Amino acid sequence: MSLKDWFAQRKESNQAEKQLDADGMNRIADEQYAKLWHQCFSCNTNLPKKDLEENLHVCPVCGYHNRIGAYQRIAQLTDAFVEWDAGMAATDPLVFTDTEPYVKRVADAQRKSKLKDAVITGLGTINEQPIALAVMDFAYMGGSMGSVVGEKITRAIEQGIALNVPVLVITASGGARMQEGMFSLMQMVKTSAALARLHDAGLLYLTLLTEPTFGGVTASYGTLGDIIIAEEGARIGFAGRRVIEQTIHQKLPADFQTAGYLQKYGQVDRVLKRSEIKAEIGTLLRLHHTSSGKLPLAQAYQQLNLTVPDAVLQAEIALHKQPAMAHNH
Amino acid sequence: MSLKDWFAQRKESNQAEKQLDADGMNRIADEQYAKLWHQCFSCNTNLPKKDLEENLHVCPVCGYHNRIGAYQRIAQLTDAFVEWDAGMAATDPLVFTDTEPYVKRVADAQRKSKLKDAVITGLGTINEQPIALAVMDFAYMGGSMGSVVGEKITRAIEQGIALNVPVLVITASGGARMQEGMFSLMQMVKTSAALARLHDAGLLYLTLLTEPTFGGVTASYGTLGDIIIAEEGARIGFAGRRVIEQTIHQKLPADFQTAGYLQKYGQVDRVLKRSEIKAEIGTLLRLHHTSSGKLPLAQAYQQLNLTVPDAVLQAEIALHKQPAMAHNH
Amino acid sequence: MMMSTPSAVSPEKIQPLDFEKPLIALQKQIEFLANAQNNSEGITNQLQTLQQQAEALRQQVYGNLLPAQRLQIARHPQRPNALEVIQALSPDCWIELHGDRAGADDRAIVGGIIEFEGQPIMVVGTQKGRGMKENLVHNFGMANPEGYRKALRLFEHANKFNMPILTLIDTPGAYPGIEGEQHAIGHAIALNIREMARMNVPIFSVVMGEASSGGALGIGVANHIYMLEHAQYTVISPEGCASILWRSASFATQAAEALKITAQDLTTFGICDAIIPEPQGGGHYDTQATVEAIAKQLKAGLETFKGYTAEALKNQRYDKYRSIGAFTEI
Amino acid sequence: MMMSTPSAVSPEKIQPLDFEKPLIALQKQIEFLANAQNNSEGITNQLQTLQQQAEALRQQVYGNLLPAQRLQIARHPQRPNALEVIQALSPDCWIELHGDRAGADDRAIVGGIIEFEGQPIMVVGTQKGRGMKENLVHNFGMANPEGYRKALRLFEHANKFNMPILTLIDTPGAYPGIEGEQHAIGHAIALNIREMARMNVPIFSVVMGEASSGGALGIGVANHIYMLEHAQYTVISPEGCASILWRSASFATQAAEALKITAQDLTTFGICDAIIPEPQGGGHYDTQATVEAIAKQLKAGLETFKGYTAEALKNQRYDKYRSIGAFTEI
Ligand SMILES: [Zn+2]
Ligand SMILES: [Zn+2]
Repeated sequence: MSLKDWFAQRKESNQAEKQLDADGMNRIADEQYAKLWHQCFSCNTNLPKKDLEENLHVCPVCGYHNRIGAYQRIAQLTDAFVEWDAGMAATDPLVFTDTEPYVKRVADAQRKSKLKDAVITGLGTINEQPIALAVMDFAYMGGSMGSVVGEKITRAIEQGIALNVPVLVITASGGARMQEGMFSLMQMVKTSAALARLHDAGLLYLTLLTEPTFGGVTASYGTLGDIIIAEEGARIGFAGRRVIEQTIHQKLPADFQTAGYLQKYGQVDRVLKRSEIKAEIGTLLRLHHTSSGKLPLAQAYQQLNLTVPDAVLQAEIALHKQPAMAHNH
Repeated sequence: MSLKDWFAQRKESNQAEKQLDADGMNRIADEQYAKLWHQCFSCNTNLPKKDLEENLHVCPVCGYHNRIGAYQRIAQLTDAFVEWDAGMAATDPLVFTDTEPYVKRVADAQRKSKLKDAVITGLGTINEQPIALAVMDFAYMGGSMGSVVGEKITRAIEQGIALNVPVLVITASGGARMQEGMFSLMQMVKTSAALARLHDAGLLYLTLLTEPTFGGVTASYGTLGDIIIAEEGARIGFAGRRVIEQTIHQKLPADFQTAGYLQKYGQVDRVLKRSEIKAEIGTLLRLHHTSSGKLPLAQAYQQLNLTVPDAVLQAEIALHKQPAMAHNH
Repeated sequence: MMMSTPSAVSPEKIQPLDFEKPLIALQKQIEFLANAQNNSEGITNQLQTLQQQAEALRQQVYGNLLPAQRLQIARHPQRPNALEVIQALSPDCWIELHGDRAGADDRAIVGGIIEFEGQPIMVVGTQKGRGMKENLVHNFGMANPEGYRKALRLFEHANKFNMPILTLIDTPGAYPGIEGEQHAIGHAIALNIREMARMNVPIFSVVMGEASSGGALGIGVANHIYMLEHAQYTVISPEGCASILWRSASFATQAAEALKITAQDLTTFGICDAIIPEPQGGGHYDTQATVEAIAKQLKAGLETFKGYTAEALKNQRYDKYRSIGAFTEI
Repeated sequence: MMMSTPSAVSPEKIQPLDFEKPLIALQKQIEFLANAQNNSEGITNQLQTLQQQAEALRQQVYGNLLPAQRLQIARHPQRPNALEVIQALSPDCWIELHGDRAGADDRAIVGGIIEFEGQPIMVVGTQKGRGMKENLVHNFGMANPEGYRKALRLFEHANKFNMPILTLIDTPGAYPGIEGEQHAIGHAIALNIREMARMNVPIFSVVMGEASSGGALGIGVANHIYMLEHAQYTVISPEGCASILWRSASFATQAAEALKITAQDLTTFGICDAIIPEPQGGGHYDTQATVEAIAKQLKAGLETFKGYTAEALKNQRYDKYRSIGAFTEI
């Protein structure tokens, strides 16, 4: 079904619902309405939430890509996933207090986001090909990069090397976690140094930049991908728009720092719709597996005294079949 | 003596000579005058040729750097020099004729320039440090790069690798030798491929770009130096000024493609006066020798069944003394 | 071998070259008679005669093409271009990669990963557009330094992931502009030449149309150089050469002859490793046949270097160029 | 150790900071009395008292500098800058290397080869100017992507020729401009971080004044990080932090305190490996003494890593950063 078809189909019921609302339903009905319906930030269309979810949280009318959480992203992208370091959480090395203590901000963020910190890492398979994943979540303190983010991403990269699998990092971050001061800044080095080892190991490193990706993440692991993909509509940059406008005393163009703008300026390989991402990453894994001929994953797992997940075993088998399949083309 | 002093000293005799000339000397006197005196292209000052030569062919009044030949350059730069491949000359692979046959052009160029082709190569020492040298000469067919230039430079680089010494190429060229067609173009690859091996061997590669350096030389060995030096006033570029003006229908700034312009645009490390070049290259050799710790030159010579020139032996001894000297600072 | 029909030019829309016009006129006459639906013996005989004449003329026109005529074919505005060849070589997989990671995505050079015979291959090519609008986007296939830097990034990617490299060359040269000089066009080309010499993977270059000077070399250092039958590879455009040596661009035909730039000449010189046949009249008469011929040659090339170590590939490439040159020694 | 007197600021031309002003006033009074050439016992006693007061005040002013006061010293317009330190470390040998080989020579970052203790060293530093004219040339030490690419070229040169690397950091950060974003400032810094991690030679970074955010890190990945006594290294400028977290830049003093950005704090955290002492009041009171202290520390650093293999250097560097972070695990 094309988006237009979808819209045509939904339009009637949608307007009926609006009519109902205009006629003055009581508060309880309104609340139910808010639970079940979503108004698009971009085109203002009211959509059943269920349909938005089924469309990967992309507005089927205008194509606006709503932000999604790390677990949602992982569910959209992977066939199977085992989380690493799920119990890691921030401490307060500077004993930092601004208008509130950092420890309170952390507690609040954990409660609101239901996350321990701003990144989820683990081993997944995409189209039956294993990959080490790190997925940031903007909902946790604006996806800011502190010690936990740095440590978990570094471990994911190191695991990628140990397991001999590619690494994918999906970014969404306002930048460094100021409340951890220099501990935060140093995560840029820690992660990039691990990526230096991944690079020397000849393993594929992919990054997917999503709305928004700024500051220290852009200036470290975010832009070191062998291939860099930006999700449609994402804004990506080092300095923030406002800081630049204040510095140069000049208005910036509307499309400044958008995915398309970055591609025009040579900084991202691919700008993809959310619906295209899984298939394309699957293809990229296939193209880079065939050429590098690496992946003794089940073996690596056994060496690490871990049980080999079924999904991984299946993936191994599929991968070892692949060169022959390719020749049958 | 400063240039100003020099000028003051010379001014009188110079003007006396001019006076004599204006008074109507006969033709024989004029010829003698032309033999002994040189009028600066840049500032029009008349100078005794001998003084110009003593000043490295740089006008002591305005600083204009006159073009010099390959042997002059070698004499200015090296303490000792052994030429390689002195007997190599062009053939006519395309049997090329434009308004004249290529063979005639070659014969004329050889007669006029007293050179076999547009480059001289060999082993020299600079401040007692051995180096493989290739020095182009604009006087031979505008320093154009044909098979002989490519072959001699490639051999010099290969000799540099074999002898474990740095390589210096001094360029002066209008570009490719059209009369050798694709044989000429392929010299860009041949020389650059040899430089790839030099690079992998970790040996220093220096280039000195002199007036003029254009076309294929700029797009191959000319700009591959680990450190790139441009002689003051040299014009350096890929496309010629006229071609660009015709393409973009726009006048170019006066300093376009000058050494200083190139430095401003990040393309040359150093812009040096001719009088500074020998000392600086000497320093660069010293700085890069100490760090890379290479140079079993006399040994390499013996392995190649060549007699070790005295100058080289002396250089070896001096160099092996150097780290100790450096520590005495 | 998977091969889709590229968006080819339909035969009646092909723009004939000057020297083809007598042949076209004759063919039109034949068509007219054939369509007349007059089966009288006189007409049938006339048709037969004309067809014999046409065949003879075709032999005459295409059998002994002059270098300058081949150059016209090589520059034909409807000649298959890089993106068309890429699309046809790998209809199901084309991951175009963009940008130099430093400020520009020069569209005069396109590149990305295809899947050919079950194997990923990095393809990089100069891109001429189809029509003025596309040509402006791709700057008529004349790259700036940023294009060569993008190309180098893709070569390094291929080298890291052990993918063979295929380059498709059709360019009047690097763009001779003020920004190109400011941004070090000479160095960009030089660095690509040196780094291509250092690659651990097999490199194949196909000269598709015109290949001119350093602008071509910047993506042209290969283990094997293949040339389409009418393609030309030259140190300087015949027009440029004529205006310097003959002092007038009107001597371009003589220059094209003197420079010996055809696939046939360059095969003799050991520079071109194989000639890829074109349909009669040139690749634009049948894009699919042209791409199939390219695919066949590429397959043979991959076969040739199968099992070569990185060292062996580098040495073969070194030796290929090392041996090119003409000189005497006394 | 060779050391020339750099073009230092003469003492009477030093611009005092606000918190130094009571001390300066007292010193002027003492000078006045001392110059009065009145040897009466009263005057002598008064002088003695004043001198005791001055000494006490000096202890009070300099003995417990607040982070915000140290920051003022770190940003003092007369603070020794990179080129002055370079000149003093190696008065006889300074081969400055220019440009990114791709279109620019960003003067916010300077670099080249010096000779120190008989050994060539590659020095790369952010450069603040002395006075407005120089500051415009050097863009107040705020580099663009081209500056980081120049730095990377020099690092790679050092790596190839086995020269230790010294970086001198004093920058308010990378320049937040439109062209910087267009030319991939983020990627330029990221690449430098990754490539510095891969270097086979020892790297020493000296934080000379203020070091802020990614702009500092882009030349700041080292085996040892040294900081001048009053230097500060921070993830964001205190002003920037205050305007985000406190919603007003006027809370910069609180932010400077909270961020824990002094050499002393960062030594505690294991980020700074050694503090280089400064003359009382700051480096600008005695450039030569400051450079001598830097030279001493650099010499010690070179000694530390003498004999390390490339692998050992890379591992030490990896482990240094690998261990930085604060978190709990359940
Ligand atoms: Zn919408
Ligand atoms: Zn003059």
